[in-house]
Order: sequence, then structure tokens, then C-alpha cells
Amino acid sequence: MSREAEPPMAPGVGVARVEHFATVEQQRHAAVLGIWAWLVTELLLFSALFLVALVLRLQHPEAVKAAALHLKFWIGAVNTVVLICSSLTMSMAIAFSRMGWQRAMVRAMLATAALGSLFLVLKGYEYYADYEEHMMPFLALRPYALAETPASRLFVNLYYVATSLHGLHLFTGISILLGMTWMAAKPGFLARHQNWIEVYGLYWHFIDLIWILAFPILYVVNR
Amino acid sequence: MSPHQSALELWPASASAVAVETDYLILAFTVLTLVLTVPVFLGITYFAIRYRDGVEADRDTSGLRSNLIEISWMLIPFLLTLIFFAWGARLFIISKNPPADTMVIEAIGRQWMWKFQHPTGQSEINDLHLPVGQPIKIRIISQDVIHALYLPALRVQMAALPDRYTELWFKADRTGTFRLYCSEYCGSDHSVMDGNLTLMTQSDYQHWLTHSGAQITAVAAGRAIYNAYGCGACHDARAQVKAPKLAGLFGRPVKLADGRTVTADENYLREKILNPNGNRLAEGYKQIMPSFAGVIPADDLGRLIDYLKADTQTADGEATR
Amino acid sequence: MSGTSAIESGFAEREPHIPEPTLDRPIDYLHAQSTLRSWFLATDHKRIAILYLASITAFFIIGAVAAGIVRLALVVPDGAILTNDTYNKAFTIHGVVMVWFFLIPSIPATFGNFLIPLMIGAKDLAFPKLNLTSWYIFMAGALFTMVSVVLGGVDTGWTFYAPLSTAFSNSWVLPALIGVTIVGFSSILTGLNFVVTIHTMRTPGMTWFRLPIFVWAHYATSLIFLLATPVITTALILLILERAFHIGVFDPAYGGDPVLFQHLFWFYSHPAVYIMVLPGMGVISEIVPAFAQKKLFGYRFVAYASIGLASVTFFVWGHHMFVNGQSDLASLAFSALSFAVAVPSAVKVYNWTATIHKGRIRLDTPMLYAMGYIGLFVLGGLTGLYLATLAINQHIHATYFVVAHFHYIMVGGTVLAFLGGLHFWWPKFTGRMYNEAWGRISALFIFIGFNVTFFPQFILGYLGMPRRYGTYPPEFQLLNVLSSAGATILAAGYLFPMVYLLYSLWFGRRAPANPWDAKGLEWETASPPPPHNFLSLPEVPRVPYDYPIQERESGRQHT
Amino acid sequence: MRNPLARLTDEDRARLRQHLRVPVLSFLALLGLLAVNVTLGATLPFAQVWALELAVVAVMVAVILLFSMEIRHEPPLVRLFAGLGFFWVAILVGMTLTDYLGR
Repeated sequence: MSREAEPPMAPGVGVARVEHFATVEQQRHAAVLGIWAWLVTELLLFSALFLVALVLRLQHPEAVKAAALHLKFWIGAVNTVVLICSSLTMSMAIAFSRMGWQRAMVRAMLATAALGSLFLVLKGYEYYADYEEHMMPFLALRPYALAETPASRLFVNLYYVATSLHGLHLFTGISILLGMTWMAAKPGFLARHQNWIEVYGLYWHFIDLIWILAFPILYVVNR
Repeated sequence: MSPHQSALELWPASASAVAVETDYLILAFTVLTLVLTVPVFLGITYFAIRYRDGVEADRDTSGLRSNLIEISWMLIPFLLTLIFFAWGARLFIISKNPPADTMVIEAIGRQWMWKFQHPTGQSEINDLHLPVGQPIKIRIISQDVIHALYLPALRVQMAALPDRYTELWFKADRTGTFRLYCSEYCGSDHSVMDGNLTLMTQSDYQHWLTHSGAQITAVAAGRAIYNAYGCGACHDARAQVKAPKLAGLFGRPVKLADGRTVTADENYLREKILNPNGNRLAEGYKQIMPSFAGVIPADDLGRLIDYLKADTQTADGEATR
Repeated sequence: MSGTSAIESGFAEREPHIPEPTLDRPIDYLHAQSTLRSWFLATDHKRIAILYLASITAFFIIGAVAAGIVRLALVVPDGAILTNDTYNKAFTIHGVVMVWFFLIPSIPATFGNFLIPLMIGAKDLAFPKLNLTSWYIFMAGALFTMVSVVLGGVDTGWTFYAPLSTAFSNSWVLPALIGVTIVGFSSILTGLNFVVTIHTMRTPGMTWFRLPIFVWAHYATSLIFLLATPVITTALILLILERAFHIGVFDPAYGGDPVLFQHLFWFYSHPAVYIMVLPGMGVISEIVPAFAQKKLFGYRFVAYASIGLASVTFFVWGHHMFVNGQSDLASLAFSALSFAVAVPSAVKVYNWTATIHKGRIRLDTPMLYAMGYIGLFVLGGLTGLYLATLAINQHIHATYFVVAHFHYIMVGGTVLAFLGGLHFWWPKFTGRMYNEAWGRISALFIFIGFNVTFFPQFILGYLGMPRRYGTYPPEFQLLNVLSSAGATILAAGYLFPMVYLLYSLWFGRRAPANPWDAKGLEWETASPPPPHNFLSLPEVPRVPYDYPIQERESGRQHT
Repeated sequence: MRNPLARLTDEDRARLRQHLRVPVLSFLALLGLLAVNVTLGATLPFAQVWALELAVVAVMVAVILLFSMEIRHEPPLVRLFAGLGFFWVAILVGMTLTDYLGR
């Protein structure tokens, strides 16, 4: 196995074996493989949405363009920066956990959660601005700004589906992260559950990756 | 006029050269299927008996080398079936490339009826009359959900999509009356969205177009509309809902709830269908009928009233399909 | 493994409140604890398997009753027995319940759950709590779907095609859609658990090519769970939003494309056929060698064929859409690729047949089911190629030919494998033997009843009777009556096992650890197994299926 | 518990640098690539700019996978899983496009 290039674990950091595993190594391996299997699933979940976006673009290029120009490009860009920053803090949390610096790790985790929340706040503001500009075609009672190009509502609605599904993942992620931070602040955590941080980090980076895909696919490419 | 069929038939009628070739294709495929499966059936049965527990038998398997056998039974059936891919693809490509001189029929599917329009303007509901010996292209679209036009005698079907035209074409070479169906499940009355395909000679077809066509089918069309809009669910003689029965209604006096008596003429029927909430409720009934204004187009409404009229004239039989 | 300095803590993280069995005090998983709570909060894979078995049996009964209603209605051509709407609801419930609540979880969630850890020599699946969560998610999805049935039913067909399901149907589509979406997550988590378990939890010495084909088949199935299910989750979410908020993506009224839903639907639902079929193949690959007392012929080829099927199946979904308005290019490509499925399928069938050759055959109930399976699967598979042939498809698409074809695969294949496996491992699950004579009789009933029910449907389809017809032209009546008559025989065949298997739970003979002289680690432990499966680490044989009769392979010969 | 930054020993600083080098570098790379894409999206310099934008995205995804998610340190199996996911996306998109581009 090829973990040799990776910085070594500090003494006193590790994983406690759960009874049905034969070795700790097996347990760690299972956790990493498990989260990857889940992430592959998530990738296909979002890819199907991206495929729908692509088909819309092929079938209604003008309408999609009109819709994409109404998206808040700069909020999307700032949000991308926010998530990239959160990825850095998450990577730092993982690094600290390997070094055994528990307090620094907890702070990095809190920073990650804060950045994630900032993303959601900005996203919420974006939705609010969209609402003000009559860009919510799924609201039956509110006239739609681009009503003269009916096909544009498909793309705008898809934008809401994709971003809210991503937002849901982020919200779940933040909740889990906060719960885990609370546990991780307790003494002895790193001796028993260091791999939780690693596994969770993969999930967080992956949410980031999905946004890295969603931002250009929704906001940039169709301009 | 429904297709004559015996109680049990084992092979469907075919009415075009492509249909005949499709039959050959499936027959040949069936031969291949037998070649591939009968040895398996016989093999497992024979082996199970020959080598059953407690029977003396030669069980020395050391002579068997597996890889060659494996590869041969992996590839030989596959290559054999590929012949059928090629054959099927050839027929498919033919069926997708109509010749230049086709006659175009417009087909519109809606819940739950077919409307066909001939190039000369005549239209039919559910039934379709066509000439043989002439390439015919049917251009299909749907007004609501996805349907599919299926003509088994010609071995073709094609979806009726709500957002774009699809088409199928064929050149029939045999006269007769055959079935046509909706083959894509489309809701409540999917299974009654069917009719007859009548293939006739060129001259019969011309005759049909000019003489009987429009007149004969107006009533049949009206009956189809009566069924398609689900009128019978409440107004048939055997319907459970407490609603006036329509058989034999036309031209009779109707006693209204407010005491008046009116004659059930064309205008009365029209008004009742489009605006049942108007104060013309028949005596002894509750106002439960929905309005069909904006739901039923004017031409369909005309056919429907024609049907109700004809229904009275012919008999007082029940208004069912 | 270098660079990690993980410590072994002195105590186990999950304190076991189960008494540990010893040689002189054997405690099996069924009797380790007996409270209701110990069942509903069970993390033992064997108990969860039993939870699944009970639930899918219930759903099988619901689906079978709906099928019975459908067959009853079709005895007369004019729809005199059921109204069209009721008929449509009956076949929709039959389809939805049978596909998502019986066939897909059938073998993986019950036998797979129970047997994979036993077969690879593990104490449990990698994530036991996740396994229990899967069951609860499954039940939650089932609850939603049952709510829609109780409120009045769904009439869209199990395929939920837009825009019928989104804009036109007046039935309870939303709860059914939500239920099916939720159930998808249960599949995903089960698949995830299996993949990780098979990769990481194998006992020392259990290399990949010593794994039983059952495990290979479940590995392939799990890959499909992981790679296909999320796509239909997305499709169904879009469909739900379409119905609830008219977002328009599949609605032609706004410029959406209903065919796109079909693409996303079949990207999952074609591979889902292999979710149903592959585990059955795994079961057959265990039963046939055991009752022939002979090593499985061409083990490696059969193993690879499982992975091959799971991969090829993702390239063929468009053969469901030849006449649905997809491009001719796509139709040609999907048709050609569909024929590739013939290769791994042929590998399986011919290898089972060759395994029976020169074996020492015992025709007990599981073997009868296995032989029935092979015959019916061959017919079902080859008729699938008829449907993949473009010109033939243009005629028999959406006719009873399709219905017959997939019932040969689903019932002739999966259900027979399920019943065969149930009899084969019943002693292991319950510690009791069932009545062999009744077992054989019911197998015969099912085989005959099945063929009488479904073979006429091939003919009906080729004659041109469309599927999902509550009324039909009178010339089809004779064959329909024959089919319905067959269904009564089939129903009897299903009822017998329910009775004698339940009877055996209390009155059956106690089962020994290995009643069939079968090979495989699951037979090395007691029947029923103790809570953590093995009292001591089992020894793994050098070859899988090391039965007395073996072909000479890689220079080894056993006698 | 460990100290705040100011009281770090040299040895700790070295460890910190060793552990954080890759995350910080990939963070900077991601920001740089994002800047490129945002500029392209805001200015639309030429007609087929979407192709270039998607290429930049592909690089960003690769950076996250390889460095942030540390695929390069994982056993081959995990790499295979990640690759499998993207390959399956390619099947989904590619085979669907045979329909949409062929219509």
C-alpha cells in the first residue's frame, strides 16, 4: 500500500477498533472505501442534473442563455472562493488531526463550518435577489420575468433544483461537522476516532468539487 | 365492421412485404433459439437422470479442457445472434427512410382517441381507411401524453409525442380490415384507444373518399368522441352515476327542474355540454356535470351531437361501444 | 502498511451485550436475545436479513394479489369484471411493489445480507448500523408507497412516464414517487455495505478467486446499486418537482422533453434488471455444484461474467426506446450493444449445464428450482434478444411479448432462484429442515403454472395484443383464459411453501450444520449460526467448490 | 493541548510547514484557476470560450481529487473507484448524446 508519501501520524493519534473488525487497518480501509463508494453515488446523482442542463442547452440554446445571464454571476464566483477557502480549512483540520494538535483542529473545523454557513447565507441572499427580480418561475402566483421565453424557465428551475440539492448537502455537512466538532473537542478523541476527520474531510472536499462543477455549468458556460 | 378473427390463431395477418420479412426474421430467430436452448434443456434433463445419485456412471472428467470450450460457447452464440442484429437493422433502416412519393396521413393522438386526416381533407376518428400499393407516411403527434400508433398487420408502431412529430411509413399490399391500437400506456382508457385499419384498393379508396367516407364515419366518429370524453361513464344505460340516460333522448321533450319543458334539440344538447350549470337542469337530477367549454373543440362537439342524433334514429339501444 | 501508528485500545468500542457462545454452550443468533427491541434494533446482519425476509414476503403477497386481480380481470375481453381505472391501478401496484419492494431487495437484502459475511468468514458486514438504517429506509419508502395504495392507488404504470405521471394522472402519484425515491437510498446503502465488506472483510486466505460465485454476483450487483440508483433518484426528484411545482423539465407544454425522463429512467431500470438477475445467478451457482457434488465448471469465467454483465448492462438502456422517438443513430448503437449481453449470459448457462454433466445429482427441491431456473432464464434471455432486434421490436414493443419476456427473467429467473435459495439455506437460516416431498411438489406446481401462465403471452404478443390493456379484442380471449388458468396453478405453488416452511419453524426436523454436504464457509458453522458467525476463524480451502468431483484445472486433481 | 502560533517551536513550525504545504499550494492553484474562469466568463473573449472554461474546470476537479482528497496517496482500489465514477458519468452523458445529437 502506498501511504508512504503521506506525513506520518503523531504518536497517540489513531483509531479504536470496533468489535466486528479483525484489525484497525481493516477498519480504516473500510471507512475510506465506504465514503468513496458514497461519493461515487453522489457524483452520479449530480451528474444526472448536469446532463439535464446539457440537454436543455442543446434543445433551447437561446432560452438557456437568457436564463443564465440572469443568474448572479458574481455571487456565484464569491461563493466558489468561500468554498475553496473552506476546503483549505478542512485540509488544515485533517493535518492538525494527524499532528495531534487537537485544539487547532477544532478551530479549523469551526472555521470550515463558518465558511460553509457563509456560503449558505450568500446563497440565501442570491435566492432572495432572484425572488425580488421575479426569477422564480415555479411560484405560480408570481409573474416570471422571462415569461416571453418559456423554455428559459426550465433552466432557471433546474438551477434551483441543482443549487438547493447542493445546499442541502452543505447544510447536512455543516450539521454533521458541528456535531463532530463537539465530540472532537473532548479529550481522547484523536486516540480513538482520528479517521472520522479524514473520512469527513473527503465528504467536505467532495461538496466543494460538486460546486466547482456546478458553478461553471450553471453560471459560466451558458453565458 | 370489425376484423374477422377466429377464436384462436397462432400467427398474425400480415399486409406488407416488410411485415412478411419481419415474420421470416422472427421465424429464423426462433430456429436459432431452438438450436441454442434445446441442447441445454435436453442436457440438464439427461444429465440429471443419467448421473443421478446412486446410479453407476462414468464420472471421470479428467479429459475435459475448459478454456477452448468456454471461448467457443461464449462466442459462437454471440456471432450467430449478430446476424440477426444486422438483418433487423437493415429492415429498421428501410422503415426509417420512406420513398419520395408517399401519401401523408396526419395522425393526432389524444386521451383516448386517434384522429386521422387524409391528404384530401377528410378525417376519421379511430378508424383508418387506406389504399394498398401506395407508400403511405403517417405523421404522428399527440395533444397530451405520450401515445403510440401500432399497426400489427404492418409490424410497425411509433410513439406519438406531445412536443414533436414522429413518423412511420409502409406500403401495404393486401386488402382487408385489421386492428390498430395505442400501444403506449396513456391513462384510464388506454385499452379502448383502438380502431380498425381498412386497407382497400386504390379505386375503392377513391370511392370511399368521395362517397361514403365522411358521412359514414361522422356517426362512428361521434361515438368515438362520446367514448373518448367519458360521457358513457355517467350517461350510459348501465352507468352507476345518477345522470340522465342519453339513448333516444334527441328530439324528445325534457322536463326541467324548474317546471319548464323543453325539446332536446341540437342547441339544447350543445348548451348542456358546454354550460351544464345554466338553469336547464332536468327534473330529478343534481347538478354534478363538469363544463366542457374549452375542453371539447367545435368540430368534435358537432360530431358528438350528430352521434346523439343518429343514436335516436337507429334504435333506442344503449349508447355503449 | 507503514506510517500509521494506530493504537489498539484495550476495550472494544461496542460493548457486546450478547452472551458469547462457547462450544459447550452454543447460542444461535435467533435465540441470543428474544425481545422485540432486540429485533428492531438488531445490528447482526443475520437478524436484519430476517427482517428483510419478513418484509419482502409481505410485499410479495401484496404484489401477487394485485397480479391475481389483473389475471382475473383479463378472463373476459370486455372489461366486465373491473373498470379500466381499477385495472390500471391493479397492474401499477403489481409492478411498483414487485419491482421495487420485492425483486430488487429480494435476494441481495435477505440472502446477501445473511450469507456474504458467512461466506467470506467475517463477523458482520462492514457497517452494521448502516445495514439496519437501510432496512428502516426501505420500510419508510414502503410506507409512502402503501399510503398511496390505501388512499386510492396509482395508475401510471411502474414506469411513471412523463407527462402522464406529472400532468395528467389524477391518482396518488406523489406518495408513490416519494416512496420509490426513498427506497433507492436503501439500495445504495446496501450496495455500499456489500462492496466495502467484500473488499475489506475477507478472512485471511480468502482470496478473490476463492470466493463463491454468490459473492462475486453480489459484488457486481452492488456496483449497479451504487452506479445506477443515484440517476433514477435524480430523475424521480425531478419528476416529483414536476408534478408538485410544474418545473417543466419533462413537460412539453413548457418545451421540456419527456423522452429525457425515459433516458434517465432506463439508465437505472435496465441495469436494475441485473440487480434482480445477478444475485439469482449467484444462488444457482451455489445450488448446482452442491447437488451435483461437483466443482463449478469454468469458475473464473463465471466470476468474470458477473462483472461483465454488470458493466455491459449500462450500455444498452436505449433498447427500451426504439419506437419512443429517440434518434435512429442511438437505436442502432443501443441495439448492437445489447447483443453483447449474450456473451456473459451464455457463459453462465453453459457452465451450469456442464457442471451437471458427470456429477452425482440429487434432485432435491433446491436443485429442481435451479434446473427450472436455467431453462426459463435461457428462454427469457433469448427472447430479450428478439426485443433488441430493431425490426422485431417495432412489432412486439409494448405487447404481451415484452410482458412474457420479462416475467421469464423476473419470475422464471429471480423468483425461482429466490425459492431455490430459500430452500437451500432454510436449514442455515432457521436450524430446521422443511418437508422435502412438499418442496418438490410445490416446485413442480410453480414450474408448470409459470409456463402455462406466461408462454401463451409470447404468442399473444406476437399476435399484437398490447400490454396494459384492461379490455382487449375477443380473438385474444382463449390465450388469456389459458394464462389466467396457469396463474391459479402458480398461485397454489406459491402458497404451499408459505405453509410448510412456516410449519417447519416449529415442527421441522432439527438441521445439522451441513445438511447438503455442501462446500463453502457458511456450512462450516452451526445451523443457525452463533451471533458472530464463527466460534473460531474458519479455514479457507485452497479452491472454491472443492467438491469430490472436479475437472482437472491448473494442474490439480481431486477425487 | 498545543500552543497558539506565536509559541511554536522551530520543530513544530517545520512539521506545520510539512503538513500544510500541499493544502496551501492546492488552495492557491484553485483560486488561480477560478480567477481564470471568472475572467473568461465575465469578458467572453471569443465565441467557443465554453470549451476552454470546461478544460479549466477539469483541471480544478483534478486538483481537488489528487491533492485535496489525496487520491495520489490512496491504494489503487480507491483510485479505481474514483475513476469508475467519472467513467460512468461519461457513459451516461455519452450514450444519451447519441440520441440528442443524432436527432
